[in-house]
Amino acid sequence: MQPRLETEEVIVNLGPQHPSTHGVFRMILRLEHEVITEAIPVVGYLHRGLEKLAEVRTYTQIIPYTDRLDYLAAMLNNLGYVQAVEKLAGIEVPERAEYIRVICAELSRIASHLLFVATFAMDVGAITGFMYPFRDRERVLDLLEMVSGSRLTVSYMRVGGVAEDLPEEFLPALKKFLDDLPACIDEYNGLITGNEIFQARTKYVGRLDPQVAINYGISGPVLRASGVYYDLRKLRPYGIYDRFDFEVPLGKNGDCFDRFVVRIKEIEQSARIIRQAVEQLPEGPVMGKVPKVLRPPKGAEVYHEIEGAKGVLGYYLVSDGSNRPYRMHVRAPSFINLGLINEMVRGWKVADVIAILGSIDICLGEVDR
Amino acid sequence: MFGQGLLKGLQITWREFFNKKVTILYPEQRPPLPPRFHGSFRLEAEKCIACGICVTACPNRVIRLDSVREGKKRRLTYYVMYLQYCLFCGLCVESCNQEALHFTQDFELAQYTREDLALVLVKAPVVAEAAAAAQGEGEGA
Amino acid sequence: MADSQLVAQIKEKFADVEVDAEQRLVVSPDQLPGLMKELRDTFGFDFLSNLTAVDYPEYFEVVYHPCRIRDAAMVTVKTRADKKRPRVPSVCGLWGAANWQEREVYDLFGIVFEGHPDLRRIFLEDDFPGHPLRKSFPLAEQREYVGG
Amino acid sequence: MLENLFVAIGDWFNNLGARAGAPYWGDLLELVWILVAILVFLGLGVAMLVLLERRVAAFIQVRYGPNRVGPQGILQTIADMVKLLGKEIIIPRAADKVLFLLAPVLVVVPVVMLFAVVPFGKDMVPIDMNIGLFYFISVASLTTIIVWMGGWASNNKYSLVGAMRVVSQMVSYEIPLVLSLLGVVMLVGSLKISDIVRAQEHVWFIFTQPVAFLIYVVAACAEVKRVPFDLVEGESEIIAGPYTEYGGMAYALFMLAEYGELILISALATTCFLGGWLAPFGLTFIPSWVWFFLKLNLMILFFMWLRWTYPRIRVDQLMHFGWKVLVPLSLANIFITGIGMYVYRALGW
Repeated sequence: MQPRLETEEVIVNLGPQHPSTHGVFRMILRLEHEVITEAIPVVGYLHRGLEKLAEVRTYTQIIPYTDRLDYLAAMLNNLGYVQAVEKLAGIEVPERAEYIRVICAELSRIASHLLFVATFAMDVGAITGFMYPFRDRERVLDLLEMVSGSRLTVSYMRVGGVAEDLPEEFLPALKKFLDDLPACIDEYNGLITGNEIFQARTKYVGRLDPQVAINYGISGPVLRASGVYYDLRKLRPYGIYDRFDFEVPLGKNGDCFDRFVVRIKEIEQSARIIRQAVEQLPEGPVMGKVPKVLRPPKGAEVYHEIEGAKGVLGYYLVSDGSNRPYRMHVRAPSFINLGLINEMVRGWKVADVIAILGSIDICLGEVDR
Repeated sequence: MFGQGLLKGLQITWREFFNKKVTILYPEQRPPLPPRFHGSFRLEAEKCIACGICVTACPNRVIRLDSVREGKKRRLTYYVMYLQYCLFCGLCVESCNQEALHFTQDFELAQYTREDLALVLVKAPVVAEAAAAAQGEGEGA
Repeated sequence: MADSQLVAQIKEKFADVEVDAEQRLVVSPDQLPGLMKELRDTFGFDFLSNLTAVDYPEYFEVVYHPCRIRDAAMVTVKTRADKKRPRVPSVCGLWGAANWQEREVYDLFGIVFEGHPDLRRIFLEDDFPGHPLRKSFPLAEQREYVGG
Repeated sequence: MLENLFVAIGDWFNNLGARAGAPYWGDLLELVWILVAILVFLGLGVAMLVLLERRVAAFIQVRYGPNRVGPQGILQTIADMVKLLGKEIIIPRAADKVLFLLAPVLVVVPVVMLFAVVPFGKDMVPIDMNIGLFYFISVASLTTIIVWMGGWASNNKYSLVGAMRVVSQMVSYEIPLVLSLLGVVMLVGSLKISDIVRAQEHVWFIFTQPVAFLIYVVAACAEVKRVPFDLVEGESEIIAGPYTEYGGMAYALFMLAEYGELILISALATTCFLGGWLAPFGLTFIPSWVWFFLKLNLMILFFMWLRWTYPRIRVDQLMHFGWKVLVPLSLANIFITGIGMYVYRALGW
């Protein structure tokens, strides 16, 4: 019997300071010459104790903190939090504010997905594939800056409406961006999706079985790429999402390639929603009747979920009658999507670990809170 | 056939090679900023009634102000913002009823020392402060 | 949240489950595994969306939000653990999603989940004194509170 | 006059020695002149290439690239050199000190040695050995061991993985490279570099051996560790592979070697497939070495264009593609060339 070559396992530290871990995230990889036998994720480097801090801040003062959760799609975090507080305190939001919120939220989703397209292309090695989506994301950030004053940490939404109305130059700039978007998407498909080397690196890599995904609470594009139809904007519509018609793209075999393609299709769908929202945008106030000092009823409790950029983003708020929440918990999609990384990565090579981790598209601000 | 995607990629990069560049040569060319840009801060001292609403509105306790009572009105003598804690969220500007606090378009806020980060917007000269207690004439810049 | 007809079905199957004003199921820790298994297998709640805890003055309350992928129906299940020895049976066996979320609740609240495959702290370092999200944990103010 | 400018200077040095009654010294002077010319060409070439690469990359990525240091950024590489000179070479604690420091020094040696057979212009081949191509291939594979030595000595897991990848990649892509050149050599019948160039008088080998040219380009890309085969230095996977622990001039030397190799394989491509210094369509009023320089840069720009378009291939796919696709393809090419030549001869051309 040919003596088996005695190979000794190598333990490699991937991160926390590593070019492709999308933030301060570390994985201890147990390698047998390039093949992973075990991956132990280590999180907590960016833990800022948001949930403890929220207990000593008023409801309005928490809004800027929610930007820092998934800092790539701040508008969506704001939307989730603000709608949760409105449910808690029973506050009406005027029509125009609802439409402005949908426009800004979907813009934020497009920005987050564009960044995913860029960083995933770079994880797989296409440096130029990183630049083009980033160039187009700049235009979205300019739009958000026009509306809220800052590019990423927008803090634009308020309980009961939005901080300020849309400036006049916003809508023409938005229309121009929406008209140029299809050409940009064709460019990504041409340069990245259609590229045989990219397909060789991502097709059938890191396949995620739908049942396992549901059991592990995976949500968002990662779940839809495995073919599971679960999008809160359709199944449990919040705000005015039931007034727009758009499709929910699904993948077939839940590999890195499908996760990439699903997100590109979602960009198109978000643009479609924005177009419809701009058409139906009514006139009117952007701020509802909100008491000067917001005091939800004692013992009131709410758990409100929206479809964030990375998945189901939930806010659990408990009120003790004061102007500060008794307890605030954030159901962060990146944190839960990361729970399955060990099983997804086992048996693949180092290069695939980077691709699989990139395809889940985590944001460490949300993971560590 | 196999190379079709590869050739398409080359074709795109060839076209982009000749496209207009999007980057701005920063120090010479300035980025175009929207009117609502959250940059640094400026305070119209005469409008400010030193009520301290902005101090409580701020999530990170960035603002600190002192004032001296003159008759029934209060006069602002000292107003500083510790920008290292500032979130640039605009809650303070929004909460000011007198609309004295505004954002500016200046985004170059980096400093060499931590002390310089503190943005002192109003600082009444100490001498005037002592005299002011007596009869309250004009305050400092 | 969940339609009352669904909650009613669960009620008659599980006698001593309290149903409070907003159709929330409150159950004792030892009843929890049975109810959860029932929810997942017969009622089809295959997606545990959220699992968190709240530190009330008299007890710790662990809150679960299982959902149904089919129609995104959601139910709130609560269980109470006493303050001195907070112990709640783990639901890791039913949903993989609970694994990390229970570790987070253990890390920040100190509630022990019996039967959890690998109950370690997830955010803080292992020798961190105390559990920060408890109301008893002091919120250290390193900068003195200034102004108004 | 411009045509054999360099050859004339060489001869002048030679007669200088001969007139002074010491022909031996004349030859030595000529050789020293050739060595100086090569080193200047290498030094300037690499400096310009680094800047060219960053500018080409920038222009493809819709941005400007370095344009501050000197007019249009010309002096950027010099600025980099000065910076790198200033940086300290940190030796990791448990590294094998001798090997660690030896690797960067040794890595430049094969690169400079290879320039001995590059045909810069008409009878401007520094040393025109009759086994020129064979010499080129054998010395080119020396860099593998040296880079591996560097990776092994820096005692860092990422470097080790990178070093292992270097060995596996370079060795397995050496074979298709050699086999594709074999096709050319069969047509020429000799390994002498000047013969190869002269044989392309009427038609360049890129037209008679298109498949060999394709295989050569792909294999050369892997030899020089450039995308889509830059696994050795896969930034997003293993940081900088064997170069991770190197800083300062040590890193600069590795970069010098990498860009030197890029010049060399482009030079080999022009010699074997694009007719070396032969002027296309008989435009001989432009000196031959200018033609060589133009074709060389054409190939270099092509490699850069590839680098800034494609993602990176995975290790096992690299092996699969190398052994199961390129090697059989190049063997088939040799087989067909053989039949072609036989038919040629049979028809009496």
